[in-house]
Amino acid sequence: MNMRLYLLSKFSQAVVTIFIVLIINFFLFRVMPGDPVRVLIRSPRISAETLARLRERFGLDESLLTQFWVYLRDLFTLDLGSSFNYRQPVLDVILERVPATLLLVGTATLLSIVLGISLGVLLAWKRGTRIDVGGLALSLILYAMPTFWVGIIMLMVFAVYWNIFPLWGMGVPGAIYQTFWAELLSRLHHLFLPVLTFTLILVGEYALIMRSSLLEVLHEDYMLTARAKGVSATELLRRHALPNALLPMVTLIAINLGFIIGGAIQIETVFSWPGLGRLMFSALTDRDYPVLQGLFLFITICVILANLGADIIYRYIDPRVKA
Amino acid sequence: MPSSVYSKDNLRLLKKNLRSFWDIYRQNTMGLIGLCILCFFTLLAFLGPRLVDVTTYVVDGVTQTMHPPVSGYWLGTDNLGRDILAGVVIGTQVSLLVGVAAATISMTIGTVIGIVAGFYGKLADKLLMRFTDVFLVIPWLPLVLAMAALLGPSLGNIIFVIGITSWAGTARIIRSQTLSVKERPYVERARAIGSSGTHIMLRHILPNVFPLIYANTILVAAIAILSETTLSFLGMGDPTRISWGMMLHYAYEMGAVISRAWWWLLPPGICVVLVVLGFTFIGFALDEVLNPKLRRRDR
Amino acid sequence: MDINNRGDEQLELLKVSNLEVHFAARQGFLSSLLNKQPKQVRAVDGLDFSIRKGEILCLAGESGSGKTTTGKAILRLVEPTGGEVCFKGEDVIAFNRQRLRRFRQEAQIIFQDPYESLNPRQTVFSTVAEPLEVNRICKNNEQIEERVIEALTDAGLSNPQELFLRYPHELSGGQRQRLAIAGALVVKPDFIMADEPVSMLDLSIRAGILKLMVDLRDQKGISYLFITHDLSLAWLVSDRIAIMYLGKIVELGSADTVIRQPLHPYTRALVSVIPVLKRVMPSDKKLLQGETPDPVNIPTGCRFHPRCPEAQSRCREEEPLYREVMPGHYGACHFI
Amino acid sequence: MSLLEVENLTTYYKLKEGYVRACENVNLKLEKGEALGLVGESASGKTTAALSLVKLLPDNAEVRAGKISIEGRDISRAMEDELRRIRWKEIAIIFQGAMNALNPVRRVGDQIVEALRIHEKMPEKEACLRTAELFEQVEIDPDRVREYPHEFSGGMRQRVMIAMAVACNPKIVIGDEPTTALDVMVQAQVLQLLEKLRRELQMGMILITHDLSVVGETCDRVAVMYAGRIVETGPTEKVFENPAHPYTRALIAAFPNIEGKRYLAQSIPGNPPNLLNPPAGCRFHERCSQIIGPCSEKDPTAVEVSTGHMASCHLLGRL
Repeated sequence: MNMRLYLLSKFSQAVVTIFIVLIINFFLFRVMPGDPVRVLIRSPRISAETLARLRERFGLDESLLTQFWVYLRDLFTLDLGSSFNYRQPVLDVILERVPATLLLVGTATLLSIVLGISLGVLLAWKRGTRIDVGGLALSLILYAMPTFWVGIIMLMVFAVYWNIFPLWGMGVPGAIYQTFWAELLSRLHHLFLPVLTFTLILVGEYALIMRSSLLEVLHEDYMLTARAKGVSATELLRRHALPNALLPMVTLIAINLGFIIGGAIQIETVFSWPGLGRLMFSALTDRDYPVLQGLFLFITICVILANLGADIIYRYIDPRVKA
Repeated sequence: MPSSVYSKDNLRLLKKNLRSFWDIYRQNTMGLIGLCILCFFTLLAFLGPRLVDVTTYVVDGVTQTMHPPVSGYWLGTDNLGRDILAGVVIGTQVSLLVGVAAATISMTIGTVIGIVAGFYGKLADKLLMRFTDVFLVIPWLPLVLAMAALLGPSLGNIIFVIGITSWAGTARIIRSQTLSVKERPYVERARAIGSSGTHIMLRHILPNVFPLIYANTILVAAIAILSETTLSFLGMGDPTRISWGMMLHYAYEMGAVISRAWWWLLPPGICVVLVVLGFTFIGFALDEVLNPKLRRRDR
Repeated sequence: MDINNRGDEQLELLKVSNLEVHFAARQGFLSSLLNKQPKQVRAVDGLDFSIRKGEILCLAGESGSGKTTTGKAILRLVEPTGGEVCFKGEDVIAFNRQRLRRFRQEAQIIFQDPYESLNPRQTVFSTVAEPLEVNRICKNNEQIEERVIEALTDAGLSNPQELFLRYPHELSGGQRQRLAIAGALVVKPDFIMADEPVSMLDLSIRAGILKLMVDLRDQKGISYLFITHDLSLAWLVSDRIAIMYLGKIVELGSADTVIRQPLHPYTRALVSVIPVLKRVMPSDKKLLQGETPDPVNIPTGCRFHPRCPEAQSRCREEEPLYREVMPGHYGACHFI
Repeated sequence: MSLLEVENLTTYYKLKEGYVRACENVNLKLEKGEALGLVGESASGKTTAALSLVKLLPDNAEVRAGKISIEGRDISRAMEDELRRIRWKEIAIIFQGAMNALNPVRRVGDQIVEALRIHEKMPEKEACLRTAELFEQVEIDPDRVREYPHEFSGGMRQRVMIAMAVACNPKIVIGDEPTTALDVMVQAQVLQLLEKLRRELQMGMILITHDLSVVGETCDRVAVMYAGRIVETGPTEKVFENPAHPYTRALIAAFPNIEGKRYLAQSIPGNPPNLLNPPAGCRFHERCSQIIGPCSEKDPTAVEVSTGHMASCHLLGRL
């Protein structure tokens, strides 16, 4: 299959997936038990008159198909409705929070990928030794810990007992910084604990995946060929084992994005980080359904696009699938 | 005349299979540790309420609130004066229940979809796999949170939501294994002796996919327990049942962090980690024991 | 043990005429949308041969020649896209489900790799008993057990009852292949298609399995379609040999004449590389250049012409007829 | 002084259940430009013996004893550094290469260039030229150096392997089942190529195979292995025409000879022994049709049947 065809097919697959997500998103908030208006308005004491008026306003008296059509039409004009809480269009509310989440998730993901891969390589290379057993146990324990719990413990140790890091937020509220450096320092100060927690949570899984991926490669016949050629141990790892072992990581990291989002919700909640995750949590507790619905869609589409990106990258870096 | 193999030898075969399984399994240190941990918590779930005075998990207005561990209240008390040890013991049941029940739901859906897609192929495969892919890429926690919020907080709903959102990975794995088993010559032989599709699925595909199902289900159970904890912590838990996640939820909400009430935060969390580790260890061990990689041919 | 040519009884058990198996080459969903003509893989492209009762016919050729597909098409494990298969005078292709089930008791199959052709989670007993259970051949369990013991004994496994509860991985390579044979014998077939039955076995075990197969022919009159890439093996066990190249038979004749007086240039080349336990100077071999092409792009005219040392312009344009060159000896080449 | 001399090579694999005695007291000798065939059935220890020469064994293997010398220089105690220099420069290996012996994500040319750069210290450009030259030598279009392994057919891949093996002009080439899994015609092509190169480059070659005919047609001398031991060795013609060990005799009898009569030989009864716990005495005695008293008690010693033709069998001592 040539490249253009491949891209086209992957792209159309992503479009189909997004469409299915749209349908799920639509029905999830309509077919669930309970009157949608009641759910949407969340006021139990509401007169039948108001209810009918609201129904009309939200178009809920139309047929499901018409409603779906309206929903699609609104989506195409990027209209995700407006938030009950913030009295703003949902899209604005969401976009406002994106930078904070990007900063947190981006830093932590990069750090954990680098650390996780290095740790995984180390464990695979020292397989069977005490380093391997210890590292394996550590990775598994990190993998088994609830994200929010690690965050809480971090907070208690670093922010309460030792008081060296702030308890919450992205910066001191209302503070006006004298210099750029002072601001940067303060931001980093606030960023440290959430990123550390996030990295700890992610690093275990990446290390485990990398370890098993590399172990598999180390047993391949071509590794024996390379050794027979007199290639030195470090070159063996760098030029023969790693390029093969890293390939599956690309897809795995993309698939893992959904899991990372879950982690972001918990960490932003615990550290009161003003990002998408925290927004989701507050939308949940406040029953702000338009925001919830919009967020769900936004995040899912981001993940689907990231997966599409990974597919394309994979195509470029693995010579075997190129034809 | 030889007596029938069917009646009496099935038992012998079962014994033989179990023994050979155990012979390999017990060499796996990780698996043994996992088994010990799980045995401990299972016993705790069943016998705990008799060993520990769980009636101390009440608001009696007498017990001191937020008290560090002392004799009688070995793990201290919470903001309402309830005994944390008793809470942890009661919570075991909920966690194990959620793990086992949600994993069962997830396994059933995943196995059926995986085998049907793999065995029948063609259009059924394409449709089912597209559907599976959607569940695989949808960020899992937002979906679960949304569903849990809409369904309302109850233990049954939590199990249901976790179960029907976590099968996609299983389905993928089962499908690819089914595809590979389907191409083996013994399936072709079965066809050549006139077996029907159902017969082939039950006698040849399923037994060879089962090891993966076991290992995978156990790993999903671990994830389900983590999920329940997370959901409860985020306030989507069942307020009428006490679980480790609910305890952490209350602890966090009631300011245990600021009050330095480590005895309230650590025990439920450690229990979660241990149980999840136990399941994960067993899952990894089963994966190793039941799917031995082919040994090298010529030594 | 001497092997005499058999199959002189003129009873034709199986007759294949103009058998064709074409596949559509795998293709993505999108390219089919873009209306690209799917490429045809002409795995088997018009075969004629017959097997007499008690005869061993060998189908030999390199990988990609379509020999295995032919075998499977005869048993309808792969659906033929054209031609006829007659078994005991009945048209196999027209069989309905019930008749097909019965046919599959009469015609059995043995696979190449005894490590792969046995279900690793099935005991010896249930492997052999399965065909009986599936087809409900026996009235009761005692009868099943009797038949299983009989089949295992016939396959040369002594003390069969001790093996009942063993799994394939607890057996040696030779035992496994005997078990596979027992699984075929248990339904008392008239015809067995054996697909490279010994190619995965060590030389010292091989002879025993071959001997067993020939003995079964002598005692029970079972006919074989023996598929192999190894011409010396073909010569050793079979009555007649058919040489396949890219989905067609290029030569067919009695084992001795095909090996000792090969007519077709391809057969001659194959025979010249049959190993002998002697030092051979490399120049003595008529080595063909290149490798067998992909059955998707079959050359025009004689499909062997690009590699044929004797090819002429006629070969490029005209496909040679498959014809009886001498009594009982068929070939497809313009120059024989 | 021989090109390669191996004395009493013994390699075990450690398993939970004990030691697998994969290869015991193996003695081999290889002269310059000579081809030696190492024949044996699966799990007879032939690959282990060969890989032990340059210590390319899995982690659980232990070389227990043995003296290995190349042109009189003892390398059995060489450290990893020295071994790395010996590998490929002095002893190169062609693996049973169907798909996996070449790294799938690196261009075939680069994989050859790598060997040249390590051992010949060649600058990149020169190494590339040399690689193109090597491709011509093994009859592949030199333009294909920039392709990946999956773009080659099985036979072509094996040619690439061969080009890689002879890249540094090694003194010894070990072929580990180099033609298994190839079609007969391609097999013959590859063997012919190997033979040609061996003559041109005057290399010593050890051909490991389970196929007697490969040895018969290309090797000067042959060593037959059974259950971890060499049971018979000698010039190929002598061994094949006059096998002295019952096992060799049975193997040769089982080989179909199209120039002779059609005849199905008796197969050897039983199976090769489990090397975790091999039988006492001669390892073949349980399957042998001619056992005598000492067979099950004493290890047979090698007896010279005729010049250069040795066999380890108690029967020979009797004669």
